[in-house]
Amino acid sequence: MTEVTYLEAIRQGIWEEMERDPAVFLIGEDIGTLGGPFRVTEGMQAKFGAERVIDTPVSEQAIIGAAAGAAHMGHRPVCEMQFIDFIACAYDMLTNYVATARYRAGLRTPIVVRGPSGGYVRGGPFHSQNPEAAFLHTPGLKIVCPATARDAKGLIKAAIRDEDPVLFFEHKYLYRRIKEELPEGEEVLTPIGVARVAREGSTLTIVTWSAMVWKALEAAEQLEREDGIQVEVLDLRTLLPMDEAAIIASVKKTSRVLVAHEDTRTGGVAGEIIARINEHCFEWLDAPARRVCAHDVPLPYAPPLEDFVLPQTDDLVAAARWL
Amino acid sequence: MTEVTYLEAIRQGIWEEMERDPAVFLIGEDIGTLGGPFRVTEGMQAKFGAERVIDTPVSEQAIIGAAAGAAHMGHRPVCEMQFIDFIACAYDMLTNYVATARYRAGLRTPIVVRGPSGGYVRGGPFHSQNPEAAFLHTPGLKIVCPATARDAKGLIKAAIRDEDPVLFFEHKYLYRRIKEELPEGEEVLTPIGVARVAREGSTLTIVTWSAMVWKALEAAEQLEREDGIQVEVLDLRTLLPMDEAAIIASVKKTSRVLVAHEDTRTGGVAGEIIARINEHCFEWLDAPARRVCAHDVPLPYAPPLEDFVLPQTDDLVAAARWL
Amino acid sequence: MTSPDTPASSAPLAAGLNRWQLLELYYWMRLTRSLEERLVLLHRQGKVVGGLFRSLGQEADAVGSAYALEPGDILSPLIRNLGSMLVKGATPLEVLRQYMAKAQSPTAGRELNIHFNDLERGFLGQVSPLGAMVPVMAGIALHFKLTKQPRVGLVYVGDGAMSTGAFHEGINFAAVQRLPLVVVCENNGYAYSTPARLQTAAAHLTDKAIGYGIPGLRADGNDVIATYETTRVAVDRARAGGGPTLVELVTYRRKGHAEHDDQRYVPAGEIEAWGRNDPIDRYRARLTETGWACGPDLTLTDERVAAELDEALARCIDEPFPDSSTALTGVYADPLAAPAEWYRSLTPRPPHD
Amino acid sequence: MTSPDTPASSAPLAAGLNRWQLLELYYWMRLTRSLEERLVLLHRQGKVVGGLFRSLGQEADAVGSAYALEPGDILSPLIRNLGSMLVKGATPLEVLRQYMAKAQSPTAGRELNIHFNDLERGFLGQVSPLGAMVPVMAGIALHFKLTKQPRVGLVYVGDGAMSTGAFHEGINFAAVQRLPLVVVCENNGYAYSTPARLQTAAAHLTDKAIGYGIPGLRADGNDVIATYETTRVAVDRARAGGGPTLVELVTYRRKGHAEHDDQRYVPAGEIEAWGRNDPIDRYRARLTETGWACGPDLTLTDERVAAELDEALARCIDEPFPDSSTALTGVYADPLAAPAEWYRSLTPRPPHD
Ligand SMILES: Cc1ncc(C[n+]2csc(CCOP(=O)(O)OP(=O)(O)O)c2C)c(N)n1
Ligand SMILES: Cc1ncc(C[n+]2csc(CCOP(=O)(O)OP(=O)(O)O)c2C)c(N)n1
Ligand SMILES: [Mg+2]
Ligand SMILES: [Mg+2]
Repeated sequence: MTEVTYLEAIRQGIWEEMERDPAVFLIGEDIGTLGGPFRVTEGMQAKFGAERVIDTPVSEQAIIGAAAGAAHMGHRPVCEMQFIDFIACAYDMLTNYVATARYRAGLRTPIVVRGPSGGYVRGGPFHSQNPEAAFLHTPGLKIVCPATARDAKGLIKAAIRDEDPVLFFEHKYLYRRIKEELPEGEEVLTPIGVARVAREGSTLTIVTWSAMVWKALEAAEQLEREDGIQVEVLDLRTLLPMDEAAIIASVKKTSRVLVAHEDTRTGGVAGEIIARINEHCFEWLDAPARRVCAHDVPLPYAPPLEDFVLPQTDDLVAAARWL
Repeated sequence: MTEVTYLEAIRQGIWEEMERDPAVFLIGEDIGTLGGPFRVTEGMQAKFGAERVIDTPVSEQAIIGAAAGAAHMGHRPVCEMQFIDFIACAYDMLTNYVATARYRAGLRTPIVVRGPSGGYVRGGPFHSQNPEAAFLHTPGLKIVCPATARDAKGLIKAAIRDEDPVLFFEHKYLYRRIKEELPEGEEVLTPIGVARVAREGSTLTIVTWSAMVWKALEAAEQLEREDGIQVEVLDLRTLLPMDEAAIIASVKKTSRVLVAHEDTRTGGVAGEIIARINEHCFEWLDAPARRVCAHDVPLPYAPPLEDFVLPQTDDLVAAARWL
Repeated sequence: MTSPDTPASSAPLAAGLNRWQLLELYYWMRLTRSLEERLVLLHRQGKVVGGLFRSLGQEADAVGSAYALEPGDILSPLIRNLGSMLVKGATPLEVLRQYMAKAQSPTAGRELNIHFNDLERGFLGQVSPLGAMVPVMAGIALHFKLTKQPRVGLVYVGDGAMSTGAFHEGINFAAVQRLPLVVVCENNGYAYSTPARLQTAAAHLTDKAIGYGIPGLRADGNDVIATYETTRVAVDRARAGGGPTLVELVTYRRKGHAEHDDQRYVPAGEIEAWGRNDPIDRYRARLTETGWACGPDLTLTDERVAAELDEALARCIDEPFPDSSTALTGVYADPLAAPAEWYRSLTPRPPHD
Repeated sequence: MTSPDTPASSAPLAAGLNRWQLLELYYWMRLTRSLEERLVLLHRQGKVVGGLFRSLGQEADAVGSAYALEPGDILSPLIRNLGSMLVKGATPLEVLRQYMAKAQSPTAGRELNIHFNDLERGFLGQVSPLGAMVPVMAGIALHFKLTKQPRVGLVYVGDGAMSTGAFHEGINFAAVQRLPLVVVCENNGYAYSTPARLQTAAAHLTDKAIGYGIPGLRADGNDVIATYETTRVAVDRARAGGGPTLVELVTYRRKGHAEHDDQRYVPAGEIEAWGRNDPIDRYRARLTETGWACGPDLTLTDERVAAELDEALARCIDEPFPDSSTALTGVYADPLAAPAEWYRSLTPRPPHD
């Protein structure tokens, strides 16, 4: 066992898959000699060569389109978006080409599109986004958002092995802030589509994912300390496909639920989750499920503004107490 | 009063605004001599000249980006996407540039992006889409989806006069299928952000918009005939901003609600609506609000497949009876 | 084609092609046009479910360019490249089924017209968003390069598609990586109603090659031999590791963008003028004048095409649409099918009181 | 600048610029560099909230190109165009406030570094997605054309940004419409860590102009006079209705992409070599050698720059961040503010039993 950061865990996962399967290659901007702005692919070009770690022009459509073409032929490309915000530039390629390829044409497109997402880092409006909601309504894609180092490793490996295109949203706030002991020898693999109970509880469920899981855990501890209530924290880990069963099970157990995410509220993923809760366990609810999300504005740069716009631990505490 | 089609109503609305305000110009592919594939801009280049009806290269990013730049300087451009499906090519420009311009930089960007959307026309996966859900979580944009000829005219005029960017999704199935008497002299203007009760009812509410409004009305009549129940049909008309008050009022009245839309279910707009219903009138609900949406697949071409994937009037009837 | 490749006929006569191959070029062009003519009839009869797109007058550029590829090479067509698809082994039966959305169509009724693929035979059907196939085909060429296979990718773009960001990003990436990709631009004068001069200010579309640091070649797209020869140069260069080439084939779209388009935007006389430059008429004349083929060969070929189309049509005309039960499968490898929506499996309750 | 424009000093000495203007060019370059040096210190002190981006060695291309514009013209910068912004009237005070996210910053703390704009003064701050400003500036040039104003738009792109689809669509549209737009490419050798040869296979970035059917011009970006003169040709052409020009300014990014970048990817000696080609050193030497300016002029200018920066910094260093209550306003003209989320206005209930 050694302690690895969330970032190192992703790096290890990619490295292991590169070693295991020659069909895997990496493609993106500045991932070679630089190793990417956050060093997720550090040392990989030196180890695996420039043919398997391809530095591209500033061309997100080309990165993802070329990955798709190579994937049709048997490769398993892993694409890096330098910041996930720029995935917007390849929105057509992802939603119209990649996502539909299997259904309309029986084409295999096992690609991973990964990159740093998320706020709380003073990144301003274009280096802080959480694009889950932009792709949730795209059948054919899978969406993964790990919260822990173990899941970051286990899910990147599962994503690379998956037969279908997977969007892998890393949270840059977690990159170096969280550490975890990971087994040396044995292989870490986390199944896509399966949620994780991050904390057992009986009074209330917080359904969330990615960096918000840690805020939910903080809130849960505070609520136990101060109010003596047991909050269950459900870490979805995968948003598409969504682990409906895990959500239903937890809600039936606690009868009270908050859905929390970092993206803006209107049109965010929480709406989908609440609709499903409503469809499947309406009768079990003691109170309406409520959302704790960012305010409906672009994410501003100045600390007091970013802190105000994004949901904080205190907000989860207040919302839980009110519920 | 003369009878005009939904398509002619849009055309009249644009024409009147072009005459009223020299700041308005049209920009898009094949909107000039051709008048667009559906002839929405028929005759406009002849009347207003090639400088105000600009045929562009096949470049959605350029169309919307250039419109935004001109809008900053005082113009009110109306952009046509030849089929709304291709708005995906300008996703970055719309969500990262246009939508954020006022908030981050105080820039006026009064543009309209319009085009034919929707299925039921054997268009296959790339000529049938309903992209509402792709933009609902983008603060700074407005989204309009008219269902009637009157609203098509009233809303396109309101959209052109709006101070902020408006996505105007026309439904191609309705273009020539519906007609309505519109007053000659007086001006037709429909406020953005205000829903419309398309049919009064007391037993159940169907919340919907665009072409689905007509299926809801058919279902309502059948349910009255066969089951003697009074279904209220709420036509949202605008999705962003959403007329929450109108939804709440109707749900409090009927205590039963179906949310119906043509787009796929997962991640669709219905989730947001149900979350709001849940937040604001949970106690008034006699049964969980349910969704009637398309199946979670790309839209196929063959009639039996398209008909199966999309929600139909019978589905609304069955869902209403069950609820 | 079944005609025996006898020594006599195998001596190269032009562009390194023998009698048999020269006649085959005619066969593919004729097959393309006749198939489209059948589709027009079917369209009038309401048997074509969606739109119908013609390549009348462009058969030579489609056929000649695709003919420059070898087995194992892969192309991606545009809407006017029915001929290219046929050369690469797509069958009239498949095309008829696609247009009529038959259950037996290659996409089982899910996609339209020539939007279908078989990477074994060597074609990857396009999606509608223009330009998107350029990055994708760059990826297929990247696969050839990474696996060190002497195979080539070829992607078609129109004068319109070249204005898209996807085209730019894809061809630029291919150029930087020196990928075995040939980008064939069919300059047919129009993008829907938009004339090429409103699409670019460049004097020639091949000028764009300079901006990407790759060679550009231009040929008369209505001359099937010239089209073949020119594309062949680009294909050979790509296969030899010389990287991408932009090939411009100058032709003309004599029909509307789709069947319903009345071409109101076309200057009077233009279509007729190009009609006098018909690629099939030109090639027929050339075949007989040069003696590469004789009248009977051509008549025989025409009859054979007609017979093949009769047979294909007879086989599929009465086939059913796909069954609705197939609509939900294959979005993902796992799960195998999307769930049917709840409202489809309801036992109606008694009317509300 | 305040120095009186006396007849003596107003006679053109070079590139049609008089003594006063030639000295002003020096002033802008010096101001740019010194301002960045202040920002480096502030960054080390943790006063710069986000990242810090340098234009060390590129001051001449930024200043000289912007200096070619007239009042009423509008430019859109890239991250290395602090100098261009200053020339167009953005103040050091505004820039300092932006970096430090002060309440008084032009964007009230909402946006970073030089992402701010004033269309009156003539600059439109960029967004992060590269290339996006090219279509937008084409739109501003379109406005000039439609309103028949003799005004010009200028947009900066890097060697990297030119690979984006947005760049392609924007410059192509501008070329077809012959819009008064100048596209200035700062070829500084790198896009983050990516050398220009991995960005394009073209021999020169100006080759891309050919593909768009517009003129291309290249100049030594470290020679402020050459940069000014070359850009001026493009600006005059645009103003005269001659349409867009692509101007390549050859320079070098001597610092990392951002402060944290250790430039591990740069070949040894390269940075030093370019250090010996410093645009400010070069211009200082030239000014004195030619006698356009004398030592005291330069010392005076340096002192003035230092004084202005001292004053600007003193003014804003202790200013507060914006108040959180301002976070929700101005997403739309109507409503004026987004609602505060429900969880911010709760009276806590008693703990659950
Ligand atoms: C990104 C995108 N925008 C718009 C369209 C609508 N559209 C379909 S075909 C066409 C014109 C294509 O012209 P060209 O590329 O020259 O091909 P041609 O039809 O002439 O063979 C357009 C604009 C599209 N398919 N994709
Ligand atoms: C569409 C997009 N993709 C990726 C990035 C990340 N990124 C920021 S700056 C940069 C390099 C820019 O290089 P260049 O255009 O040459 O400008 P320079 O920094 O050299 O002035 C990259 C890749 C971005 N901002 N936008
Ligand atoms: Mg064309
Ligand atoms: Mg650069």
